[in-house]
Amino acid sequence: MSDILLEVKNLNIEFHDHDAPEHIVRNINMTLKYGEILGIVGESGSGKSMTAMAIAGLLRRHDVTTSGEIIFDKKELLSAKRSELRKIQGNDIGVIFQEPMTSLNPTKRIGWQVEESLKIHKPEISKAERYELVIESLKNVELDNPELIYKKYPHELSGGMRQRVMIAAAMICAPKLLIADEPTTALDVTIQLQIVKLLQRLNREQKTSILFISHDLSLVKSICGRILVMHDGEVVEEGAADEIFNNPRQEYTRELINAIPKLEKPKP
Amino acid sequence: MRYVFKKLATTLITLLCISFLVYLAFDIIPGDAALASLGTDATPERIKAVREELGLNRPFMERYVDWLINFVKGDFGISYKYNVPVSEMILSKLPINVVMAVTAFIIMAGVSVPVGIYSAKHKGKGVDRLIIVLNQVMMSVPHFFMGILITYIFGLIFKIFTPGGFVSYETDLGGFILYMIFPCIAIALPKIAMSVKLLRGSCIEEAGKDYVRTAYSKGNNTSKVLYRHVLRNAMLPVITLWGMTLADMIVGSIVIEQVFNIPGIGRILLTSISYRDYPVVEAIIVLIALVVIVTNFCVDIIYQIVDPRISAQKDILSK
Amino acid sequence: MQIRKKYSKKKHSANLIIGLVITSIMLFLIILGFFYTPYDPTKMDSSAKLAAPSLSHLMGCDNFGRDIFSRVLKGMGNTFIIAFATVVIGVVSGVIIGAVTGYFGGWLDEVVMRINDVVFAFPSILLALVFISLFGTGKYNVVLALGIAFVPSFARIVRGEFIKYREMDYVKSARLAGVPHMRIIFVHILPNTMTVLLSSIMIGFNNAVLAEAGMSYLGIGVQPPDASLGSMLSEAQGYLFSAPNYAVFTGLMIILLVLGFSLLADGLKN
Amino acid sequence: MDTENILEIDSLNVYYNKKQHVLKNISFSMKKGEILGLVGESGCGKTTLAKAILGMQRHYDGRISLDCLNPQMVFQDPYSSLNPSKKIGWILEEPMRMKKGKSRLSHTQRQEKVEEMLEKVGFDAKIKEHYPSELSGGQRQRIAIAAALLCDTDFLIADEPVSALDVTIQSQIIRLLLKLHKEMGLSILFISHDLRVVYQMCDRVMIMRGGVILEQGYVDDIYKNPQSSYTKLLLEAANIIDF
Repeated sequence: MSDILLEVKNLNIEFHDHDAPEHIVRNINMTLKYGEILGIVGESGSGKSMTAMAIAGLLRRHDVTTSGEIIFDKKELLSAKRSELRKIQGNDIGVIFQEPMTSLNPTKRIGWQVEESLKIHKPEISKAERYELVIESLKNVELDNPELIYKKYPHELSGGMRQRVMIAAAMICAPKLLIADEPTTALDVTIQLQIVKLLQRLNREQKTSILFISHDLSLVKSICGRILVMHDGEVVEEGAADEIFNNPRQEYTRELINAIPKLEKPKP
Repeated sequence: MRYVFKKLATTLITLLCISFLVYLAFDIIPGDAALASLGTDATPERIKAVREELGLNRPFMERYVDWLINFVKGDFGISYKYNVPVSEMILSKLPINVVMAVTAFIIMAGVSVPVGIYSAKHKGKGVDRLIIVLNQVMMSVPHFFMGILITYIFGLIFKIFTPGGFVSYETDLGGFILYMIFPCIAIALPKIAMSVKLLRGSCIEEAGKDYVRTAYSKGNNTSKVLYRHVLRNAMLPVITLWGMTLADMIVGSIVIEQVFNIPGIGRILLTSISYRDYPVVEAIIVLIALVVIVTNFCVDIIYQIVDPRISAQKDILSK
Repeated sequence: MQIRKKYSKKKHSANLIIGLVITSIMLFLIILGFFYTPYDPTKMDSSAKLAAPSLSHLMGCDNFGRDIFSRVLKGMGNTFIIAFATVVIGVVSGVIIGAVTGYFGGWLDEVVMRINDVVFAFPSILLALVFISLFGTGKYNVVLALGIAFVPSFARIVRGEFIKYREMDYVKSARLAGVPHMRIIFVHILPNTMTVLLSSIMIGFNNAVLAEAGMSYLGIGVQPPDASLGSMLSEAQGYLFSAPNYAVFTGLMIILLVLGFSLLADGLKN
Repeated sequence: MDTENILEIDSLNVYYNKKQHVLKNISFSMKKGEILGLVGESGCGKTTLAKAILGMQRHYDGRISLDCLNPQMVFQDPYSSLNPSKKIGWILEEPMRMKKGKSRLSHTQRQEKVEEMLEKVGFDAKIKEHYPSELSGGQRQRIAIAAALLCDTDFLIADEPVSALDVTIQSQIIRLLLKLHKEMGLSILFISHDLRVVYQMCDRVMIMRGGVILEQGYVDDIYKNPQSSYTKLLLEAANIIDF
């Protein structure tokens, strides 16, 4: 049991602002081991992002009701106090989002945004040390001239660079879990490849577990060991990536795989 | 820095344009200085003589350039009506209006920011709703009526000050301040309502953006997210509003002067308009335009400091 | 997110309803004032000087013994017509300038917008003052002066909308389908700007009401014997102690007129 | 110009502001009834090239000859490609309203043509009464295609028509385009960043980067035997090499 970092049991999420409560996510169960990359795949509206946000503690509590358990590193997060949760956010769990354009504060310098988690969780670190750590972290995500980038604003960087900055900021406290919510969707294909390789390297070198959420089944297959397929708020299928690909048990999974454009001419 | 110079250049050009247009407008209307100073005993010969004496038959551009140079030197010409230098008439009164506008501005900024933040923070709760309703009503009150109400409530009922009993700052500074605070509040109140509304809306809008989610994901608590992330971005539209507001406040002070019987430039402007005393009107309008445009320049610069995207954005827009 | 949207919608529809109620009452009173007033608004009655509100004089009488309610009705009518005409001038020229510059862009846009900026930077009352001092006081000069002063703000809004829409793919498609520019401007784009335009028209109307009242208060707007809420207030101020009802009722009518439209504008924005 | 070709471009250069050189020395030709793929990443000049072909670019030199009177375009973002304030029927009729003189159609004729076209793209005639906001992304894209085809064109530029859609919807649109291509003999310049989609759609493909065409040729040749390192990278990114 001790090798399990994250365990989600019977997670339900529903909106309670409609007259009839609307389930977004129903009865999700999943486990994530230390050092593992787990993929969640689904189309828009499948509830995959909601699940990820619930794990990251980023659902506004008065917008939605949740039930079930999210056990992260032996602590229950769903019922935890906000202050307890905040101690984990940014320190043990890092998050990167789909839109690197809007996920960075447009009026703050890159360095400030990368070191923010450090200031919150490790206030004992001196300013000079912090600077060193930020530069280190920027180097670690393969950004050239980190000293220059430290002083720049988000709008001066390209999309791929911004996503690297986001990763650097999420990784600066060396979290145990990195949640990547469609991290490459907004990027060009060649940049996608670089980001995916970067995530793989970080996983390998720093033993950070990654929860990788995407709509792109072939992308998830290339990075994740295990895959969770979601549809309409439920887990349809779960298993090793290769197995799901070669031997899908569910109709929906088969549909998804078939929808990936093949290198053959379609028959109309 | 290039941005600053570019802005400075356009500001100067705008100023030149306005001064030119104002001078042109007052030049082409019928009835000039010669007519005005002669009044009823004007004969064609005498008009001609006075015109020559005043240099009115020189080419237009020459007169404009002369006028402009003198204006920059602080010589605004001679009043037709009172035959005294315009600068003497205006310059002693202008500080009163500037003080009023600036005080009102400070009151507005000081009150609206905390109230707007409070309202946004407690969105949907009772106090927030009360603030929204108060805002709506306050925005609908013309500031001179606000002045009348204040006169009635604080002057006539509570007798905190004597309505119409303006005290000059030269005779009694304390009395001056006590008297002036009320007109300033009257000018500020509707603007407070506007900027509270804008700041509240903009805080709420910013709070829904992606970077706020990022900030939460780093373990920030709500107030840190608000003060370190949201506020600066939310202030951007408010700064734009404030820039326009200062100009409104100067004009507002001209109207409010009449309510509180304050001897500022408003009264001179009004009498000059009714006597067609053009050099005075011209000078006051150009001076106000100067203040307005310089304010706009400052706002642009402040905006650029707060929002690093702005110089880049301008380039995109010009494409 | 979701809950916020729902909440604000509820809030705004309340705004819309209250705004509609206030505006319809005010419009009813204005139209009523064109055809019927309880008393002749210019008839003086020395026995009723500064009379307190009563059943026969709903809002009391002014210093000449004229019925305040009747004068308020007439005054609102004047204010409304002036504000309406001002907005018409501002909107028609603003829409044309904004649509053409926004849609075509280029050097014309640059030049017109520079001029616009200059005029925009100028407070509208001040511009009206210049105008009045050049051409004299009076209703029509006020309309013209304020109308011109309002052009830039409408032009700006319309231009912004047109710049947004001209980049939309459906406009490019329409060009490719051979739709002429003028049809694109007026049939394909203009209807889409209506919601934004409508709420700014209402805000503009309010500004016009406030500006007119301010100018009449200063004595350079509507001239006596025509009634105007602004000039009535300036008169009422002299009798603030003995007849506060004069100022309060007159001011209240301005507030209600403006409040109704600003609530409507707020409600429409959603 | 070769009569076989619908489009010929010879050493085309396009500039922004007379300073930025966006397209550099582009030359290619396209046969009638062909689907030509154009692959590249954002900012490489794909859309600029499309605009140049449609005559929407001001500063350019070189030769563009297009043997089609009214070329049409289908855009990436289905949410901005239909007028939000007009009903579907109105939108589809609009191009026909522009016709003058003899070719002018009556209201009923226009309605007939609209309904015919709606059927072709797989809709019921009832959709005419709907507003774009009531349709999904895939449905809008089909309407946009119908609107383009109602201009009686035989040349279509499809600028990333499927990249904003879910995968299952993507394949629907691709099948629709292929069907229309076959039925109507449409020539399509298919712009995409997705090498897999391009493979399904196109006979020939051009790879573009930084305003330059790196290589062009038959899809199979280029995918099996890429010449430039950039093409190899693209193929790797699309998981095609180890597929």
